Amino acid sequence: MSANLKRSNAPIFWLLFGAGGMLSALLGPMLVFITGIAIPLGLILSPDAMSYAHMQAFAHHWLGAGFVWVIVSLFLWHAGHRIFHSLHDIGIHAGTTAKLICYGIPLVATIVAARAALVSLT
Amino acid sequence: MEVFEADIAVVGAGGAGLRAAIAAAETDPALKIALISKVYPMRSHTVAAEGGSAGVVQAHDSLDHHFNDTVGGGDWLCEQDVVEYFVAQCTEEMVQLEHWGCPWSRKPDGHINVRAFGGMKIERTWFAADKTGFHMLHTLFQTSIKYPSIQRFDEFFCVDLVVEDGRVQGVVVIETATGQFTLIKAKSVIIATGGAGRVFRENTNGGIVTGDGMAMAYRHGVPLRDMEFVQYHPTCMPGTGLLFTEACRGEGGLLLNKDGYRYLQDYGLGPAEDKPRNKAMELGPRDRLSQAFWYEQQKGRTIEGPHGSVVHLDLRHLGEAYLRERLPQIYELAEEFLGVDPAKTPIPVRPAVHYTMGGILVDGNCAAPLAGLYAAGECSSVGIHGANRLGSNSLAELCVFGKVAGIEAAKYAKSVAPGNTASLLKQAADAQKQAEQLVIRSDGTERIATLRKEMAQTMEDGCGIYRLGDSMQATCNKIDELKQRFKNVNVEDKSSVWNTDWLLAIELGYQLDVAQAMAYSAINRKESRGAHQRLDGFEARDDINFLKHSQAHYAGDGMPRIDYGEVKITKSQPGTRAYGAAGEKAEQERKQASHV
Amino acid sequence: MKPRAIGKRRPYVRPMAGWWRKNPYFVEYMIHEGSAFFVAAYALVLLVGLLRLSQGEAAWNGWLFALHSPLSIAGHLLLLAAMLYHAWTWFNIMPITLPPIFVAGKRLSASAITAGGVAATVLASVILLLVVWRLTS
Amino acid sequence: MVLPARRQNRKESRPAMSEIEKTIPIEVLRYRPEQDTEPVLQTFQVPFTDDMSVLQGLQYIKDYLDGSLSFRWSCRMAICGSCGMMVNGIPSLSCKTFLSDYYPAGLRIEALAHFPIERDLVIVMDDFIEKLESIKPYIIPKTPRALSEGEYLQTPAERDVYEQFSSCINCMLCYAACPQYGLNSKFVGPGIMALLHRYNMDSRDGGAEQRMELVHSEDGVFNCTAVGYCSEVCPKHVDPGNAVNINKTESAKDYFLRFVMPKGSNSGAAK
Repeated sequence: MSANLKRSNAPIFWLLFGAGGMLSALLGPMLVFITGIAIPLGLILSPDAMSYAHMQAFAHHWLGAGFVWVIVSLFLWHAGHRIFHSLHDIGIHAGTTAKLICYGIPLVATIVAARAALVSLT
Repeated sequence: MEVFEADIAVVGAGGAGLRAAIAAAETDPALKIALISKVYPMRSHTVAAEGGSAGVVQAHDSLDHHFNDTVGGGDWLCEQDVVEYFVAQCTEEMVQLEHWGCPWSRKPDGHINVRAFGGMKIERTWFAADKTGFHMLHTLFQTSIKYPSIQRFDEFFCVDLVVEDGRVQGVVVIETATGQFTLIKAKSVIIATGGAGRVFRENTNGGIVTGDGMAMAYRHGVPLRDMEFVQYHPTCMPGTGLLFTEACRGEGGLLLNKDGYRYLQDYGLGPAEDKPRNKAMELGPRDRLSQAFWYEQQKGRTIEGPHGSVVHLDLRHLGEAYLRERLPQIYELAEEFLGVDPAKTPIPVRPAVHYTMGGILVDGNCAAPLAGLYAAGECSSVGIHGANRLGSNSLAELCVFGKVAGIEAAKYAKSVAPGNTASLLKQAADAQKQAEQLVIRSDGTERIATLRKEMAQTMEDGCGIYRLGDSMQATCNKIDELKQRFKNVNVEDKSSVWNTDWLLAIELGYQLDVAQAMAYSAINRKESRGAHQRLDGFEARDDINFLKHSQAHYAGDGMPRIDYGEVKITKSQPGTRAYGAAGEKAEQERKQASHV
Repeated sequence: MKPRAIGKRRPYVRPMAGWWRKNPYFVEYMIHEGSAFFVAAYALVLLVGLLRLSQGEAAWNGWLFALHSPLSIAGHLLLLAAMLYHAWTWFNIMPITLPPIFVAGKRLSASAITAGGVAATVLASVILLLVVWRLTS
Repeated sequence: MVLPARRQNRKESRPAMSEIEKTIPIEVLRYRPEQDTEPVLQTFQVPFTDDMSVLQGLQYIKDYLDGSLSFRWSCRMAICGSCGMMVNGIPSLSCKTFLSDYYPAGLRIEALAHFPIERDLVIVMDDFIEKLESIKPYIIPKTPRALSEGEYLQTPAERDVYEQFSSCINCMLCYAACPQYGLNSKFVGPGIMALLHRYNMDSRDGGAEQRMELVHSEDGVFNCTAVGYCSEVCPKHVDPGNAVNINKTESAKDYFLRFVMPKGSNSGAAK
């Protein structure tokens, strides 16, 4: 065996994947329920819970803006990493294109979300 | 033919072979060691040993006790000087294994734990749950990887030794993956190929335990010593013969007949007490327990099953938690192979062939009469087991004498000059031709499986727990006949890559020679001792005529020549071999007598 | 170990194509890996919302209006199912990923770890709902 | 999974021993490199009794139907690790898989997945052995100790930490269950990681740092996608998937902490 002992950079992506996976397992179902089902249908929460005023107030605080930014980016890092491996699983191996798409989208989304969150903050 | 130049060739990479290779490598890292095995080392049958390995550790124990248990257990057919060396080395070897990483079971204070074993006066059996052999083998194998001078030949099948100028100078091997032959030149050769239990029908042994090394040495004129002593383990799975370790009884398991009665008390092993008492009842030696089973069967007090009569090994009172901790493998074997939950139901067991006490004749330095040849482990007869081996002495043996063999073979290798490659190659070519003949010929009519089955059956019939002159004679005749028929054996597979049919045929040849040595040694021993018990007028031990080692000499197509060697007695004169209360009384008397 | 001679050997390497269809365990694995698409889809929905929010009230209301469409609600029901499935499979594999956890000297069983994960999700969901309810009422 | 349930049924429904002799079709994937260009299936009708293992079925074929069938086996009791093969697509030890569980439909036996087939049911295991040799699978003493000093002290609790991983019998079922190994055989794989972890976790050992290089590497643990089937098929409850995944965490910790902590101070990371 010619072991390739070059250090893997995977821990960066693996940590992002793991954090996103854990976060989406803990909060994903309820978030989807709140934003996509409960509020539009007026279940439990008031229908204007996501009114512009509410949301602006929410995003105006660094905690609110940060929360959305973390959710959006980590969910995408999680998904990108998993999809990258699934491509390998079905026989599309670690090409540059696959890498660019799977990790490029989360990267771009992280930046875009950060910018949007910052805009909302001010 | 390819030639590989080694200083030492070790044939067999089980516990003894690995220990020998490591010892040789540590003796002198400049020595090139070829470690040859027909299977990957971790498949070797050491892996299946369950209960434990002996080594005196407790303050109230002593080397003398271990010595006396071993010599008495062997019915005084032991080389006492060798036993003395053995018991003195066991503990250090167990510590050595510990330092190499063996996961011995521990006491709460972190020291290693020991358990009781059959025939042992005081608890001195080191154990790693009930997978002791497995852990020892993997520890030795993985440790051997540390030594760059050990060059392994995994899945290389040894077909012959090459002998020239009166000394062994190498071995001829087949690479299983290609069918190609290699001559491994070596200045000394260590045989560590294990036992030959597969010559019997119902046995605890793996398929690879076919006596290869014994037969190879035997064919080159090295006597096989004490081959009539074949151990029946009393607690095995009906049908397959798979082993339920003696540790089951060491931990408190009971043997019951069909009436739920602890029948061992009827055979001089009592009295029956609730707690296990060393050297009594279920903790008696294996030969006595197997013999007691036989009598129970005669009396119709065993339980009839589809694979013959059984008795019950009862572990229920130990409880599931304790069993899972101490005997996890036994628990799973019972569940998976028999559908029995041992915490709820007794396990059906019967005796099966387990161990060959005899083997290649070697002295206390593991040296065979053929210069340059060494042997260690079950294939050898270094003289510590006598007529019956005590449980947990064999794992200790392979460490102690594996090491001795490695050191002695290294010494010898450094003392002699390399052999002449050209003439060795000529011998190797002959061996190749003979082996290939089995495949090349197309007129064979005898099926390997049929011959093997008939051999195993006749060995069981004639050389079982109890033996009769007539049936032993029938077995001798049958083996002679099978050896003739073997000349006409048919190897169906004519290919080169992984031709196991061919290797099975070669193994069968080995087995027939070993079986013949066993049967002829047995019929010639006209007494009863240890594992050799006769019912035809030779029921008693006869120290005047048979306190001797039998030695079987190979005679080609003819019947082996049997002669006898002296037994080395140093400090333990042959006495009455008694267990239970009778044993304790006898010991008292011996003590008093020696004080006078 | 001695390098093997080639001789007549011709080791056959089996193709991997379609490996995951050959065993129900692998089919399930591929399906739960596929939950990543749903996680990504939801993240993109939120990302668009965040962008819209930063673009002012009209943009935000447009996004909010879209969320009310039956198609969106149906889509979110699907997302919810996928998220729940993701959460379940995430915790189901968690016993393999965590170092052994000992409670009162006994090793926590795999099912206890999974149950713990599920309980954590339930708890986190309740808290999240309460927080949102507090913030918006 | 299908198998454990089946095993359980077996325990209850199987009669203690054999009854009448029945016959079961066994389909075997044959590959004889000197005559076959690729593997082919061959069916044998094998008489069996209810207590017969799949291995005993194969032995029957070899003994009485076709002597040219090749397969590895030895101990018959699930400890030597020789007889791993695919039984109806599931990596199994043939010695503890029973024919009666497949009656009357029959069963298909193939060489262990993800390894090259040498011949019939025999796979080439050089890669596994080379990996085993590469991980320093022996104690590198933390504190050297002379034999005369006796054994290292190790409490039952300290032993428990690594004991499970030391139970690996090298049967390689976990490799046949690992698609990531099948897709990329450079991946160190589950069983070998279990052994590596076994030594790293041993209180007597101080060699963790030397072994972690492979763990951190591109052939190391991050090839694993936590499929988990390796641990599912392990016949000895070793949980190799756990060994791999614990080391992902260890490796990730080291990846970031090495910048914070100078080399050497982190050697006990795996402990």
